[in-house]
Amino acid sequence: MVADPILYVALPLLTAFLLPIIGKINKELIRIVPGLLFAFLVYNSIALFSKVSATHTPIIVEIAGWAPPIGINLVYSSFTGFIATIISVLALLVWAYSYKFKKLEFDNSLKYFVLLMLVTAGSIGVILTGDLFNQFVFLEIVALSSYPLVAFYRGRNGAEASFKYLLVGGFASLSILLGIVLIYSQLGTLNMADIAAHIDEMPRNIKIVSFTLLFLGFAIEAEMFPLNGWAPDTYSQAPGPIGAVFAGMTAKAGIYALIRMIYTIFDFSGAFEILLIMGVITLVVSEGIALRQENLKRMLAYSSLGQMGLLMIAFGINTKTAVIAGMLILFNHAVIKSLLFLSSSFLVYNSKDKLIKDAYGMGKKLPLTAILFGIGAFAIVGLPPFSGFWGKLYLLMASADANLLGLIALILAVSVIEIVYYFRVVNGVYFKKSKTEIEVHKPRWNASLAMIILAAAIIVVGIYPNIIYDYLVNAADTLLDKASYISHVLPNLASN
Amino acid sequence: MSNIIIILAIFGWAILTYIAFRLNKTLGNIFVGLIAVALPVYYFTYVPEDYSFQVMGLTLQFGFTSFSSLFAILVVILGALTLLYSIPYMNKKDRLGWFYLNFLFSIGGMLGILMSKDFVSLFIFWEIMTWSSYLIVIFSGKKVNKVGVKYMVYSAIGAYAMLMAIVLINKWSGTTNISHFFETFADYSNGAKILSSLLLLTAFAVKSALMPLHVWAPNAYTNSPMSYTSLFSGALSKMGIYGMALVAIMLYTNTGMKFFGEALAWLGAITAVLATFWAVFQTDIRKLLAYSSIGQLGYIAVGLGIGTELGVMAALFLALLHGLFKGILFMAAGAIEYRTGKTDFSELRGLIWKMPVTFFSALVAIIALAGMPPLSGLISKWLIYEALLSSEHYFLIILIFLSSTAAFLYCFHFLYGVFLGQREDDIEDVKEAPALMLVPMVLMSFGLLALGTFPGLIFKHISSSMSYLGFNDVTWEMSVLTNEWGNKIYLTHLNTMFMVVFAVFFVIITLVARKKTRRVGTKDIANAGEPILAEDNYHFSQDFYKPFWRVISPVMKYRIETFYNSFANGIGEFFQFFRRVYTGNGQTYALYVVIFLTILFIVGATLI
Amino acid sequence: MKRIITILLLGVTGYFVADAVFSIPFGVDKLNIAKEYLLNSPEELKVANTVTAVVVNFRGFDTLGEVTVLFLAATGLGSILFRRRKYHTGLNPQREAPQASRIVQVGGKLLFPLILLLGAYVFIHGHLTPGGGFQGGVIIATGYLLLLVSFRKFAVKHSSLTWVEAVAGVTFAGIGLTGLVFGKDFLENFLPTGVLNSLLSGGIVGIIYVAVGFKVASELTGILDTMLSIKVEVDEENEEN
Amino acid sequence: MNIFTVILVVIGAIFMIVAAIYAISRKDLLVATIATSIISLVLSVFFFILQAPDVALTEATIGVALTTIIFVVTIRNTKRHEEEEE
Amino acid sequence: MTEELMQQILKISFYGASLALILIGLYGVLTKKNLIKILLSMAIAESGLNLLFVAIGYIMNGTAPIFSTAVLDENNQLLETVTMVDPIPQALVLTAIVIGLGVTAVGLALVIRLYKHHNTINIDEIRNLKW
Repeated sequence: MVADPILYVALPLLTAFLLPIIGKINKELIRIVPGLLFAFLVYNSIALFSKVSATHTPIIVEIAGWAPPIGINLVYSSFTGFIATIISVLALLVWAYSYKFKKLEFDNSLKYFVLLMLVTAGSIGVILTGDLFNQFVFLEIVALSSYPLVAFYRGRNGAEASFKYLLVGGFASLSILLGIVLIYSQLGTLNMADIAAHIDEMPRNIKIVSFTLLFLGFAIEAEMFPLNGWAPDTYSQAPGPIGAVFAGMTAKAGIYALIRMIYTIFDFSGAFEILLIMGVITLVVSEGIALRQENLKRMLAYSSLGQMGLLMIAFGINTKTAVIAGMLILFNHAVIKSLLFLSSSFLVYNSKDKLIKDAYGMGKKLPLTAILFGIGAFAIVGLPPFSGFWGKLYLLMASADANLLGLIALILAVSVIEIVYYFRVVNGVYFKKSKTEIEVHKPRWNASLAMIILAAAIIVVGIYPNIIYDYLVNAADTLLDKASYISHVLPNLASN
Repeated sequence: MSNIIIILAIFGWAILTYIAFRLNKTLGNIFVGLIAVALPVYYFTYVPEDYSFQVMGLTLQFGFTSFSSLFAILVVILGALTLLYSIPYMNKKDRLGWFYLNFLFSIGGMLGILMSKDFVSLFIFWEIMTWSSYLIVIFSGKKVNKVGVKYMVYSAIGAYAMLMAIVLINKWSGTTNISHFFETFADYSNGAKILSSLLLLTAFAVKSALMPLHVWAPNAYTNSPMSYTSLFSGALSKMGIYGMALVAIMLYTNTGMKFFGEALAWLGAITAVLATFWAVFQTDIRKLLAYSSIGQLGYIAVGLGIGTELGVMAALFLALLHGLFKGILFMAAGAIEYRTGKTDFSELRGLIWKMPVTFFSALVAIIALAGMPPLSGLISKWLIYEALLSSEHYFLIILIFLSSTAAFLYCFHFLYGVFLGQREDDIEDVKEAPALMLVPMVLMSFGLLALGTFPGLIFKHISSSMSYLGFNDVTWEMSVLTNEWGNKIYLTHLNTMFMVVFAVFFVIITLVARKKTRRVGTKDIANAGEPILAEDNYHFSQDFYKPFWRVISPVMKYRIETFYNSFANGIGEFFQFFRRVYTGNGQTYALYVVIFLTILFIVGATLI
Repeated sequence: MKRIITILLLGVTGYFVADAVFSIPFGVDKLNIAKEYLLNSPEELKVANTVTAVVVNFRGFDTLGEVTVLFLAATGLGSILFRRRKYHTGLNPQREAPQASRIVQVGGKLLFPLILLLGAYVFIHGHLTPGGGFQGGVIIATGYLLLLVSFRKFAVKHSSLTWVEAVAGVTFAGIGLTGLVFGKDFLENFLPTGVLNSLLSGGIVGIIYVAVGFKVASELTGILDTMLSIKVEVDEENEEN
Repeated sequence: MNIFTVILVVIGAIFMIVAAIYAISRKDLLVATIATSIISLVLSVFFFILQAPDVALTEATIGVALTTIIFVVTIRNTKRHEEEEE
Repeated sequence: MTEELMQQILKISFYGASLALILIGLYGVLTKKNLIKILLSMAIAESGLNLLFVAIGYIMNGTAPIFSTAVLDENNQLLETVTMVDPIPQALVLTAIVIGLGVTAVGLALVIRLYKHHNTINIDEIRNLKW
């Protein structure tokens, strides 16, 4: 079978276009075909990623036969491939989970799966592409598929959340586009490697302004405080599995764009400090606010924002250890937060307001879901032997190496806050009596399977992290080596 | 390899036990019994071997040291006995698989801690121990947030202090290896020395419930099933002592760091005094024992803190002893709870004839705790006093003396309140606890007796761990105590003498007093014609030490817990207020974007 | 107060952006990559309209994304506005609204084929003259808009829209993937390029742009149809969440 | 590029800004929408002047026609007038 | 009027107009309470951005980047006198306009649903989700 990075984007789009017709053949196919597609993407990831890990050279895909910087190119390196793999596996699991998650009519399931495929394709596109404007287009695909997904259910305030997202997302796209315009006006190119190679030719004032604008735009997608007002709303109003999609995919796309810009495209050293400081603020504010949330999904959303802050801190420290920590946290966040979102939506399945107290007593009624939620909670606060621990340990080690003692103390203090609110929920789920009688909805076997796979990943990586360690190191090396990125994408640049 | 295998085997067995309990209760109990037997057998027969491997670029090293095997003996013995004890004790409860899963995980965690030769694996097992014990603390489902989360939060504060220390040590020493840390510690800058030892001390102080970080302990000890509390208080809290002793080495070897030792000793003494006072006024057996535990751990901290050879030896000895006698006492409390369903002093009395074996074990443990001959408590007290005297900590002696005296009060309260006095009707048909519960208690009380006469049995181990800690080998004799002025006390003689006196006294008392007693009902008290009201103090267990309470209550009303609570509330309230940043208005969010952009422009223009 | 703050903030940001923007020279030759495009478009691809060459070939990936955005907008619109369509059929109050005037109706009928023709011309000649798939598609959509506005009873057949949409989209992505089959890159030209400035020049560029035209036309018609057939009064169905 | 174009551009630019301010400040949403569509119209002319016929065509069809139409439809379905602000 | 002066005037007009549109649009987004007005303002800001992009690609006295017969000699070579403007911004703006349309359409659909749900389109009154 063929494996090509282009298929990450081309096939989901093709399938999305085809799906309405496929639905006319057999109605069940609209659910099955996306699954086949996601399974293929996972195969694609494994095939490509093992190749990249073995050779340590990125796969550069030219599109339309034009070598970069003329044409658009995709860069499948150890770094981007790692994230793409996470996303594709997550997409498969989310698909398995959402298969008949709710009883939806034909039209709605069709739309749901089309949107799911496109949000996946968009996120992977953002990560793989080597072209700044193309990244913008993919970000728009991600955004435009997120808006309807957030507003998917009518009984919730989805439209409100979606509109907020659209409003802030509009700022993001304006800002990114303006930044691209400024860069293009100076360098006449849109290829990231080309821009990176010539960034010092840009006048200082334009460089600063374009950097700031791009930073703002990507930071909105990466859910940096104070730009993340929309995020808790969207997480809490979207269908359950979509929370996992947002945490695991779209937020990853945003943070990827941000770090790619800071690490590769621009050469501002101060940018790392800004990222670090904003990460700290995001972390503290989000976790603090999560402390007294009454809405379960909102609490998870704020916690997710906190994790994004942690991610920003990791990438803001800018050392190899820190980048490894960042990759690990990225992995953890994708897996653990997805597990939490997926399991929590069964805990509060039939509750209207998704309050924490509606999940009380579910430990007895939904034992499997509750224990999976518990594993997620244990993992996210960083208790060994779950995978969350290694991310935290590495982040702390990186901060120690960078002499950021205060940061260590802060991260740990925030972890204590995390313990308080997560354990409160876990205790409630197991030991409190539910006051209101809410009908319990048992997860179907496919949903359980998806959650169990996530939990297994958490435990396996937690016990034996060496399983991904080499990939993380490769990814970190790839991200930090700006020169090799440029030389791989533009092999002729050095000779010219 | 064999080292880490034992831990993995325990974890694996834990999961098997869980599955077994899901299938069949009897099968599960058999599994528990098997591991309880296998654990000591395996531990005392296997050949220690070091093992290390790479995880995430960090080297994890395992292997017992002479020091850690001292604690491992305690963990293995106490773990096996509590497991045996648990089988009948927990039999009527639900979710047994879950209970034993966590029970075995915490035993495995403790052994893991003792096996770890580097800080990262120490931390991993520390956390495994913490969360498994947390899951048992909330096992009963009562007060899960108030007690459970509080325990977890304090543990987390401790654990995270350790984590911070670990990453800093990794930076300063280059590795996380524990002995390498000790070797390089001398090269640290002063700030680094102070910071790392402070953090590590905090970490271990939390687990060993040293004031002011003890707040979690009384409730956590009370809330978990008694069979686990024996292990919790007996062995798990000793992990804090283990770590503290490790850290203390650096403090001793560095003259500039003496201050920490002093502070530790003082904190220990204060803990001993206050916790003992608190224990005196408890009306619940479990609470009493919990506070008593904290007090005893305070003693140990004193010994470690003064840091002389004798002090450390005393501390280690007491640590082991405390594991035994507190294990017995919590088991006894559990047995009483198992048979009567009651733990409050006002509802219990006169169980001596109903539960004689329990009484015997508890008596032995109490005597050991109070530090009277013929039991080993005497030796530990002796050692501590001598250590304090020889290192000229006179004020600490006063504190320790005060606390020892007060300890007699609660010892008496416990014995009298539970076993002596007259039975109520509702506990008239109480039977002795099941044999499987008695066996561990009796075994341990024999152990205490043996150690009381022949402390040399364990001093062999202690002296080899002392040499690991950097002291010279301690000279010891099998059953002779010596002080630095050359006096010798032959314990066998002393104990025989004591036994004889006691036996004679007992016979005389029995003969003389037996005839004169007249049995009356418990409600039959002289009240001079006044009707007894509910608020009247008509039961001896009520306000047992009221006069004493009057004296010290002004001091006791300041509780550090209130301060912590208001601090936590303050944080909560602050963020509650801060939540209003998320106004819910999309336009405000858009405005934040522009504000952020403006700031970024200004910052970018000036800084970048 | 809020306005003043807003103006102040926008003033500061505007100052920085303006400072950057006005330092860009206007009207001077700043071409870099574009030179390659201007060179290769007529030489290699034989596409006269360089913008089309850029849109469809050099940066065809963007266009695929762009088409997807439109597809998403149509899908999203349907998802956001329409639920439980089967309960709504025949209940649309707009259908009972008065008809448009006779003049509009006749004019609409007359103009519609012309508009279709214009649209088709625009996208078929996309590689030769200004315009192309997008513009042509939008023109066709406006033709349908005319009909939708003039005739209240006029309804676009959704199934045929779906077919057009799907076939056009699949053509685009499929042509791209065919390149892979021929051992070339995604979206790389595999057809003979023909002669510059003739209708059949440009290889796959023309085909793709026609597909884009159909796609855009069907998506936009779908969007317009959805928007125009919203019921004004719908009581919020509180469906399960 | 001759002088007349320049004058046209200047006038167009001013007109556009005025139209934008008008569109923002009018309470009647329909009028505001029409004003926006006029901006698009001028923009389309600008694109033509800037030698971008493709963009001009797109802006003329999308900006002037389609965007306006969907705005009008939305206004029809909601409220025509912006509420008075307090 | 000299070429340079014309260039300057054009620069100020185009750049100024586009910046003004962007800022006016943003002002509208930030201060207007009506959801439709907000989307309208956003569309205006986008228009300004598009204008800016195309203006940057312009070259004085250039022609549209179309190799029509008018600009080619008999050998299909570009005439010496012709300079073409930058095609890239035009292509990108094409994309941006379509994306803008998509976003606006989705936004308006959301407005309609919000109106049905809340019976208002005042952004201050749509605050069910907060804190």
